[in-house]
Amino acid sequence: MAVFEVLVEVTLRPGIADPEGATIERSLPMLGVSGVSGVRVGKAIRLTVEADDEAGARRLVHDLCERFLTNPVIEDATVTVAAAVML
Amino acid sequence: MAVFEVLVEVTLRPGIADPEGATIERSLPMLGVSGVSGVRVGKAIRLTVEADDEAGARRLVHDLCERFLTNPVIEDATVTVAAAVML
Amino acid sequence: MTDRGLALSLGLTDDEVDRIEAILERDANDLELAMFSVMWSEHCSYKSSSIHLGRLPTEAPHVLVGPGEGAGIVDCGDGVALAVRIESHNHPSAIEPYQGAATGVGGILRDIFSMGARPIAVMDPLRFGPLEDPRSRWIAEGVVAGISGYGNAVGVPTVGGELKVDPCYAGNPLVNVMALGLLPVERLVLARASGVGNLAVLLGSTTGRDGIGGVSVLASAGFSADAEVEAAKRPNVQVGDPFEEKRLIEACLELLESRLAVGVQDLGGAGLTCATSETASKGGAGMDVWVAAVPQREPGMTPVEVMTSESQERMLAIVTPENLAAVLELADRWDVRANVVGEVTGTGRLRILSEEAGVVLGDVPAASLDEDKPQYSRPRQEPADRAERQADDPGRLPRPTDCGPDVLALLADPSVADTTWVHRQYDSQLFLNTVVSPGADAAVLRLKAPGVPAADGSKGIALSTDGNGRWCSLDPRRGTAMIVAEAALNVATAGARPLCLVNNLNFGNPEHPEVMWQLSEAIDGMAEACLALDLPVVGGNVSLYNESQGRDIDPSPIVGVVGLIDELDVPPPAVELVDGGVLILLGGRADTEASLAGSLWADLLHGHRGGELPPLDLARTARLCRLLAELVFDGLVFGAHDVSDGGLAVCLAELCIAAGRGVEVVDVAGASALFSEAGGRVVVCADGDGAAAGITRRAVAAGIAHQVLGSVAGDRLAVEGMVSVPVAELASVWRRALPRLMG
Amino acid sequence: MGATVGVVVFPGSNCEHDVAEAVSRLGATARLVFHKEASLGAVDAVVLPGGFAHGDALRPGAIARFSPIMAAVGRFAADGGPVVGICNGFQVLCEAGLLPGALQKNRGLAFLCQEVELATVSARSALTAGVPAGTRLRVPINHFEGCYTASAATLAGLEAGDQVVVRYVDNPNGSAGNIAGISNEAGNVVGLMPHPERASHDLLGSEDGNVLLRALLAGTGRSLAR
Ligand SMILES: Nc1ncnc2c1ncn2[C@@H]1O[C@H](COP(=O)(O)OP(=O)(O)O)[C@@H](O)[C@H]1O
Ligand SMILES: [Mg+2]
Repeated sequence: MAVFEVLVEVTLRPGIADPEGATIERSLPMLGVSGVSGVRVGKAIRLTVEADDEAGARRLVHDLCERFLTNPVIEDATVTVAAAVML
Repeated sequence: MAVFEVLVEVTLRPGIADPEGATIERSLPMLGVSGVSGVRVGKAIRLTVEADDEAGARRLVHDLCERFLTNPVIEDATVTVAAAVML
Repeated sequence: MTDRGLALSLGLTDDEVDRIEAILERDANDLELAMFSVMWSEHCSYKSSSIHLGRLPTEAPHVLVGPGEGAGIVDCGDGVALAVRIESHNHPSAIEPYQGAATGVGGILRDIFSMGARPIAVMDPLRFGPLEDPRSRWIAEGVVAGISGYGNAVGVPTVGGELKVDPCYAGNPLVNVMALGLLPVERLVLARASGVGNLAVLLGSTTGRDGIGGVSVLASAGFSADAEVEAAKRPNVQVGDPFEEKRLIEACLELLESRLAVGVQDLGGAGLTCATSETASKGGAGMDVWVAAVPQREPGMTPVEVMTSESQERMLAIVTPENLAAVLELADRWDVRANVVGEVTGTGRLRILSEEAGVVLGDVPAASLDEDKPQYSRPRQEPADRAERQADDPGRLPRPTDCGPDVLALLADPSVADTTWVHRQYDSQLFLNTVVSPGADAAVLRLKAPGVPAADGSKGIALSTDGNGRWCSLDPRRGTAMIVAEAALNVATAGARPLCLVNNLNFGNPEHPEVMWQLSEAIDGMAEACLALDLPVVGGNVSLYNESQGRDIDPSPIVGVVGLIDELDVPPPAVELVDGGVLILLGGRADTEASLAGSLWADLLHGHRGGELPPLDLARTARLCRLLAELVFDGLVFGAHDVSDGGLAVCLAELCIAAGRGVEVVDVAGASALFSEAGGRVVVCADGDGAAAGITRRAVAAGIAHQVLGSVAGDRLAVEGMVSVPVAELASVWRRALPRLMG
Repeated sequence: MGATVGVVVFPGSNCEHDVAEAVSRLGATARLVFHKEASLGAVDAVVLPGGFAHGDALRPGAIARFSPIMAAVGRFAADGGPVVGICNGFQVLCEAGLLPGALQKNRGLAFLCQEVELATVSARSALTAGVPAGTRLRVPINHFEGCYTASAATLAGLEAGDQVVVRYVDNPNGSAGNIAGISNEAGNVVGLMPHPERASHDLLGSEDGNVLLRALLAGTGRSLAR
């Protein structure tokens, strides 16, 4: 048994409008910031997962992403296993 | 001059309550999911930054986080430079 | 040995520590010091203001519960009562606008439903610095978003408020929140811990390190220029959870409805310390609290942290052992955490134990925290420059011949401009009660609520919040009387009779004698106005230390007035004009010169703030309120708007804009009459000369000065010899101002 | 005897009493059904009311779709029973897959509480049966996440299948195709962002919402006969 620190990055699918990102980008000039583009705002969800091994942790989190953490109509997810602590 | 793909993860500072994360965690049993804890919800902001070098890109983004992307009173930001394309 | 260094850092004075040692008849340990420091903080103890608050009239036959409890409660008849309360969350909102405002809403709602009342409405008087300044804009955006985000999600409509802007609020915005609740009279419960052996059940969120010492550090001190000092306050920021609060509302109301709780008390400022000591001392009992039994969000929390944490969305219920199982089951149904954290004792002492039957960590007389609070008669002094300022009358200011441009400038001021940008972000309609939405003089609601069958919606209530720092900075006494009069008139224009008033006294640093003088004067002005207008004060809040970089805010009392409409079967007159309508000014005349002192015109267009406020005849205003309510009841009024910021000019312009119709007004004696903000005046619209004659006849009979101003005609605001501006132009300036500022 | 409308109460729902009041004024009986129930009981129609079910955590409706009662709602819908999701209820139905598409944040990134003008489109849905297409209605909206989004194929399918129920006359939130409400293919499951119950009494400024609620109640007769 081990404990895994997992980061799920939920992003809007390509082609889905991102008003938040657009708003940030639009306000950058006012802040005197230039050279920044392609702003997209997503979610960073951190979880601690108990599983036998990393593969097991990934399976669990992928299932969670499909059923719950993302809405497939508009979102994708990227899963990163940050750290692992053996028990 | 180069172009950098940057990921800013905005998280609530340690000790600041995360009601959304807590609600998600409390709902997991209803989904038949166990072994998941410590759910924290933050933002994942992706940007494309033009700068002379990675250090410059970081400076720019850190400044942006301080002044605009976060409220340092409750939020921390972690900046990761994902990829770089030389021009 | 009592650690006086610690005491000092907790905001306790040496005298206060002596007092504590006298009460304990021994040295105080650190936990006890921490508990006294939060309970004796300005925010919780009112130690600077309480000796003055006693001068406010609080009695009336229909007042069931006056100031001092969670909320004031007034009888509306038919076995239905209204719970009313106002609170401020100024300092937290300056640091984290969204969460500061959100937790402000959450906190006051707990005061309402802890009394067994279903929260039915919120109003939010707001004060910000100039919105051209990015920081003030950031604060305004965050505050409005926070009220929207919390209020909408918790399921309580925000039906009105105020938005005013002045440089004095740039470093210290004001976020006041007024809340109303409805309850069957027989459900009325006061937070009492009686019955030795009864259990203290903590409901809701876990307890974390957030908000430690919030009341003492944050709410009871000003903002300094020192970044270090400011940074030290940061851990205080709390995050609101409207979803937890929504479940708490449902669970607590079910608890009280089913008589499963002896009493319920909210955890607000000073957290568990306040809730346990107040319930115990009010019940004439004692209480043991078991620290380890309190569900904690973070590992390794100390007893001090547990006892003073201000984690949000927590309630304390006093429950008999027989009912415990039922209470836990009810809480579980709503997924509300519930833990027994202590029990009521007969000792009269509040004892903090490590765990049930554990080591005693602190032991103080419960009443001492609550009832033995220090009271200060702080030095008061009239500002040195007062006479000079009063002598400097704006009458000398240059008067324009064409007043049109000035009217447009006033309409573009955020304190006058259309506030749709704000209240469109609020759910103002939940419960199907909102008959008059934000945008009118007063919000009007049908009197009914889920779980209160006796209230069938045939009656109504009218609400208005008002404040005016510009008036009060010239003369806190008369200025405060004027805002009470304005709120009462706003409610009367909806056809309501006065029921009660709540007030929030937002002032600067009480250690400045001028500020204490302002506070005392304002209280006297409020008392005079409330007596004259039959408005019992059923609740209030005092927010001091509103200062930044050593500058106190203008004295900014804010009042909320509630009126009762006995039969609400047709919508009351709005800010409206009807074709062929005749305009009548009630409460004064405009054909003679008037004082411009305290007017927005003098301030905005000439940066002038001097002179003596126009006199206010309170007795006449009381008669006017009664007359208005009668005229509305008799269906004679087809539109109404009170004269306030911007004077008659803005009042007429807002009527034109709302109606999309023009007016032709005559006999206005120059700019002073057009822009004067003399109080106690209303413009009403009658449908034709006959009706107008009827109204003026009754005004004469009631001994109320009045003047027929002109008629509804054309598509311009036309004031003979002074103003001629197309209504369309007025409207676009008025509507665009705030959206443009907020970007 | 009038129809019985089951109004589902999730933790965080807040329009359940309003819906109950509105349908009761039209002669129906409202029964509140708690989300932890496994069955709807004997009801002729189901309404998922507005509010913030489960605090809208993660996404509006993301958790609510897993509430025990939703299995029963799914069966009721599959049997052709009329199911209407209002505002948050619409979001729940989309998350539950009972309706296509998703609701994103309003384009203006602000919560909007205001009256809007609607035009009915389909005349066969549970909420618009018998209401002539193009009927104009003044009904309030009250949401932050009401921008209807779906793939081009889904949108085309909705239009082709007469599944668009109401459109905004003046689009307040950026919804694709000005869509304010849609139905499933059969038309018995409807979701819309505007709140008909808030336009159900003359003192509230509009009674146009009753047009939709009446159609719903009238339809229950048919679905009972089914
Ligand atoms: N912060 C706010 N929240 C909600 N409604 C507001 C707010 N500020 C102003 N309003 C609404 O805008 C209208 C005009 O406000 P105000 O000019 O202060 O009214 P009055 O001067 O008659 O008291 C009122 O109906 C008020 O409820
Ligand atoms: Mg007014």
